[in-house]
Amino acid sequence: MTEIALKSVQKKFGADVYAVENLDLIIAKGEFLTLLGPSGCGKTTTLRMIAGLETLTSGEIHFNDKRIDQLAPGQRNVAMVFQNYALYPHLNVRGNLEYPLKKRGVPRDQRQTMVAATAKMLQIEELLDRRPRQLSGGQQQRVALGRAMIRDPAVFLFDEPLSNLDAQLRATMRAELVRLHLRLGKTMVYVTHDQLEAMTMSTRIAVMYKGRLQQIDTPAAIYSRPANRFVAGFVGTPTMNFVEGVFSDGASGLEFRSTLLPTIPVPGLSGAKAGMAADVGFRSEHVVLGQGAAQAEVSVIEALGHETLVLLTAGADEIAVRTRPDIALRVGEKVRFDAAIDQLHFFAKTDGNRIGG
Amino acid sequence: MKSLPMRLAGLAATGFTWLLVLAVTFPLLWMLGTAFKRPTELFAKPPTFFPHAPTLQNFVDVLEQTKFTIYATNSLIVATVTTLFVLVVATLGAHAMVSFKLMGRHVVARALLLCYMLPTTAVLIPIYLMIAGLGLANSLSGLIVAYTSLTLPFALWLMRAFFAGIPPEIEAAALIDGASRLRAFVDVVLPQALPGIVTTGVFSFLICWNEYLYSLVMINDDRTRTLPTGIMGTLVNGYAIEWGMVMAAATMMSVPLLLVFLFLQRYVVQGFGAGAVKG
Amino acid sequence: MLPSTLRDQALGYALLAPSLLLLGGLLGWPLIQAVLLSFYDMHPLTRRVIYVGLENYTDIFEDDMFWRAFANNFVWLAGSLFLQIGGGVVVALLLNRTFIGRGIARSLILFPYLMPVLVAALVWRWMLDDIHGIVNYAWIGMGLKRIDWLSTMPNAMVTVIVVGSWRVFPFVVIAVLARLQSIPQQLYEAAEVDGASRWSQFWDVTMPQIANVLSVIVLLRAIWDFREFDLIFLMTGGGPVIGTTTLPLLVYKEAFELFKMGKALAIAVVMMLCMLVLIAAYLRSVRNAPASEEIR
Amino acid sequence: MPAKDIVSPDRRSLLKAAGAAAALSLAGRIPEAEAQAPVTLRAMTLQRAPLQMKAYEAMVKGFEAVNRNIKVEVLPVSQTDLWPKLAAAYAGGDVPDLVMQITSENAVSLHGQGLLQPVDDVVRALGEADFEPAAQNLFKDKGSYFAVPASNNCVSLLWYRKDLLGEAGLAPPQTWEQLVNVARRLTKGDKYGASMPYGKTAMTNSITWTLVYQAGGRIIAPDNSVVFNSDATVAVLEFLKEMHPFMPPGVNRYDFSDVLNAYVQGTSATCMYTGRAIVNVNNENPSIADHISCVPFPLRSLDRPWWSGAFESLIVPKAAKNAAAAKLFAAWNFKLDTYVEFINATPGHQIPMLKSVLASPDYLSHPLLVKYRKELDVTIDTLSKAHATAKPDDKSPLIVKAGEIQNSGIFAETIQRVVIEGEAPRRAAAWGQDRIARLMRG
Repeated sequence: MTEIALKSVQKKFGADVYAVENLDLIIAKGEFLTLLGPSGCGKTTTLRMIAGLETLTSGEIHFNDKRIDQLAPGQRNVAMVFQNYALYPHLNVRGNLEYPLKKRGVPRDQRQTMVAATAKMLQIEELLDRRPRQLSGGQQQRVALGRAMIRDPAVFLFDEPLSNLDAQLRATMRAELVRLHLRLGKTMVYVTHDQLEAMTMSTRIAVMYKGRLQQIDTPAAIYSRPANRFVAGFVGTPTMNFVEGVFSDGASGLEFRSTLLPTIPVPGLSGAKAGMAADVGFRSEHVVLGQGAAQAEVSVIEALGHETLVLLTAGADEIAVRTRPDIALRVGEKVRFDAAIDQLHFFAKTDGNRIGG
Repeated sequence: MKSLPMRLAGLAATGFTWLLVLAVTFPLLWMLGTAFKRPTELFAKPPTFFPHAPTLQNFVDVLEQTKFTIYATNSLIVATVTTLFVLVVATLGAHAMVSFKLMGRHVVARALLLCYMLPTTAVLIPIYLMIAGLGLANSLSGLIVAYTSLTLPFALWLMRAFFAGIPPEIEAAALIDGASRLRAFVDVVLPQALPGIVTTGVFSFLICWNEYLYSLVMINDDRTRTLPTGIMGTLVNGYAIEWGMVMAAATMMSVPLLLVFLFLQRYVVQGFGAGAVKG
Repeated sequence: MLPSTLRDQALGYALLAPSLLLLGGLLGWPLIQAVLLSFYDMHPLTRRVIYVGLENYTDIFEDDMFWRAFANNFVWLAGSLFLQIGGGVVVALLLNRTFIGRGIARSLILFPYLMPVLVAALVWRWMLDDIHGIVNYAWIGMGLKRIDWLSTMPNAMVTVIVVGSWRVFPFVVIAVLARLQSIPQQLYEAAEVDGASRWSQFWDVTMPQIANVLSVIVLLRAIWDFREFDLIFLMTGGGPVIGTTTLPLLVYKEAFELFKMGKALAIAVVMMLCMLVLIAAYLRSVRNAPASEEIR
Repeated sequence: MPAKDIVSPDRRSLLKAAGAAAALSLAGRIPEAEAQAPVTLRAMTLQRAPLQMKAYEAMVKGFEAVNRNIKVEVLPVSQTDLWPKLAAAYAGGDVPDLVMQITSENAVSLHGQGLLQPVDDVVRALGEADFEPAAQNLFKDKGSYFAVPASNNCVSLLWYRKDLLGEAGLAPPQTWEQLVNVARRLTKGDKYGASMPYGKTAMTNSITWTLVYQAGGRIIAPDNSVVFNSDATVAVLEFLKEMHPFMPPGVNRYDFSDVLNAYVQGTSATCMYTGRAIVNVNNENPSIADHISCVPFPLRSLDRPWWSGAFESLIVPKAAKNAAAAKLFAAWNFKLDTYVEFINATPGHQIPMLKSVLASPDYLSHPLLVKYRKELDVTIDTLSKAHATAKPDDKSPLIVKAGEIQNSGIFAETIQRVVIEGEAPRRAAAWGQDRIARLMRG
């Protein structure tokens, strides 16, 4: 089992464009770590640096205690599954599976047993003689996985491997990848911009934005305690609601005042002080309709069956609300609402960082 | 079901298309027809389209009275050697330009474009001086050098477009699977580039096969002449143009090429679309 | 052992080196020489070389032959472009329809492009032969007056333009056809639902879709046609008088018929400058074309 | 090399060429080393019809059999390509060792640039006195020969159809005026009265001299000034323009082959050409073989006769790498059997420049020459009065840029300006004058 350590890794393109800036990251042995972020955030570059497909501008990468950032990709004992699968179009499935073994000098008969075993495991035995272009997306995906697994690498790297599949297949493959991780117990690094994938599969998630690591934690912690406004806004559907306001001193200590919400007392919120501008954030499931001081107009109602999403408008602010499906509302109706006071997150206006614990 | 006027219009368009296609190919057909005609029929009024009494005499005459076979052999040697040489060089070069992040590769790309578009006539004289300086004037090797200068920029250009169209992940996958860069190139990039290589080869062969100016200026010796200057020198700038023989020679010079093309058409058309236009 | 990055770079340069060396040696160096020698008076037989400064340049600019050739070059260019692009687009549109024998038609239409220039020139000279040519026979058969296709003006220019365009228009056909095939059918369906006529479907749907490809083709063809030598030389030799003498033919004439190598090279240098303008335009259009990120 | 090695038992080969070659080598002109080392001799030729090439093959075979260390490569070049080829060859330092059958204008120009070696030894070994006087006069500059006269041909002939002229009651023309009349009378529908070159071609360029001289003009005066713009030139242009409607429609592009073809195919009733008409008619259109004949090309005025000969010669460039071997082969060119075979590869076209050969039965016994003896005599007679364009009379100095002028295409362009573009002859002549003057300066 391999621990991956990135130490002050930087990647510059051109003179001063940082794709990855000063990244310190430890990926524990056997962990399924997801690099999550919008496109262009540096997550793929990071993955490619681990693979050896991109050079580092500065910094070091270690596998366990061995520095590997100067090694050629083939010498790092990693396997990678690409977004477009990158199967060798001129080789059939067997040839694709065999290729990494050949490059490692595995003898022929041994190769054949390994191919058979892998094909069996992934249920692609009947496809062995086909060319990649004769396969469906899901089948190609399995072959790509097989090619990665077959030589028992120390580390698996996934670069958005599910994004070319349709929704149903994606769900199946997610489960399958989780099972695979459990069975193999290998260190896996997974890149995606899809938070659902990140939340469902990962041991931990590292959220990246603009080349920087924003937060690294378990999926639950990322969701419930986002480290900054970016993470808070990026993770979760619908997006967390934000309302602008200012801290000020009130009768019972520090309070947060906004135009929309009633004054929120926040005594003892560490890092906050009077006069500081901030956003208060709260998730849609933590809004209660029909009570409270805040008022807004219903603008959209989306009935999803098991629940209903309601979009409220109040001036420039929009508030998303998740509610029971049996609620009776009409568009244009004014409603009262309230946000659960213990589920509020405050983010400084200046740097977007979380205020308080 | 389409309405009758619509179907009639479609039929008319089809007819027009075929008329146009036949008009465009007419010179080729006329060449073939002439090549098989006897001298008397050649000047017959009204002219005949299909030879009444087809004869191979023109072909025999060309082969016996001129050094056609020698010219053809020379053309074949020059075109083949140049094409193979240029393909090797350009394949390596284009791969380096596309999949290695080399410093100055953009400058190289610009310079390449410039070379690609230089007027041949401008460098003809200095290139000739240089080839003569190497002691290669009047030889097939000299022509190979000259034709390399004609085809290499073109080949690099086309090939670069082809290589750029190969998903880089395929090479990356091979690298991760344990191949060296060179190995990955041979194992997975080259097979993908094959249509491009074939297309480039066909076109570079065509350029060499057709070239007139360099061959005219550089080659004095009848035994080292290529087809265009050979035919021009013996059959056209001779003391009498015998059109039957000229067309027979023209047929022998072009028809094998057309057949090869038909065989490789799938690749070549792909090449037009992908590389040639994308620039 | 070298770090892998450096090794990679070294390998990259090694792969590129043969190309660079050959380009430099076979084109770069001759190019420099061409420019240098354009400041000399050079006689090819005696190999006498005298520095004359800008004299070759002032000479050509004062010479009406040069300006005639210059003008001819642009007439040839404009005519050829117009014919081959127009014809190419029309044929591409026709071949894009579904019809009987489409595959064969698509192959046949390519043949002129694959005909060696010499063969093309000879076949046409034969067809245009004054007495026995099929063209005049048909022409007179239609009750028209016999025409001297190649040795009076403007006939000669028109003829070489037609033959030149005939030879290369398949290039335009293929490129445009490839683009046409990638136009989503929905666009036409949408236009039809909106009640657009065939004609406005062409202008509002097809043209915008092929505009990018067309602009690149136009420039590419412009650059190639600008320097065309073989076809014109073989068809007319630049005549009648200097009616079809374009700059490349003038270069040949000055260098190899009049033995003014320096002057010939000066003309070649001027030609190259014209080409540079075209190339710059080409680069700009390629940069603007979204389909291609080749040159940046 | 002992002389007896060269002399074959064949009677004809006992003649002078072999002797001359022997004399050359015996005179120690070939250094020992060169004689030993194998040498490839590159000999360019401007006569390259298939039968001529065959004759060369035989000539080379005989030569190589005797000179075992010399290999000869014959490089055929067309008149049109000669100048570019020479330019390229010289520029590239790849000069042929010997140029055979080069026309006089080109030989004179190369000599004028100081590019030729003297060949007195070859001429003397062959016997100076045996050459036609005009040739001796032409190729001897400052007491030394710069070219070996090889053969002559006469473009200054008018071939006509006896049958057609007879039917129309016309006599063969002697003056331009009569020629215009004949041409006009014989032009009907698809048949034309005459065939002369109007193309941007070697033939148009080369006959212009003749017409200008016939009209009493010159192109270069004895003082080396350009005098192209003259009444004579204007007269020539007007004559050509007047003739133009009586020629086949494609005449604006005609070169040597086209001019003759029109006559051979029966399209034109007359044509300006050399004796090659004999062999071409007999090969390609025997149906008119009994109806052809020729006269000296009509004059502008009968009191000013002027006809041209091509005066083809052999030259050895200074830059030749194997000059000694080249001279040896030059002399071998005149070995009677192969010389006659070469000359008679195109019977009537090439006329020997050696008096002895001209009179020899080996030459005259060719069946076509027997059949067309009258036409051959016209040719020989015209040539005996003919001059080279580069030296219009015996007293004039050589026009040392004759080749450049002829190959520049200025003549053809001047003619085309008048005939095709309708420019006034005077203006066209002035244009030509200006162009030639520029050329002379360069």
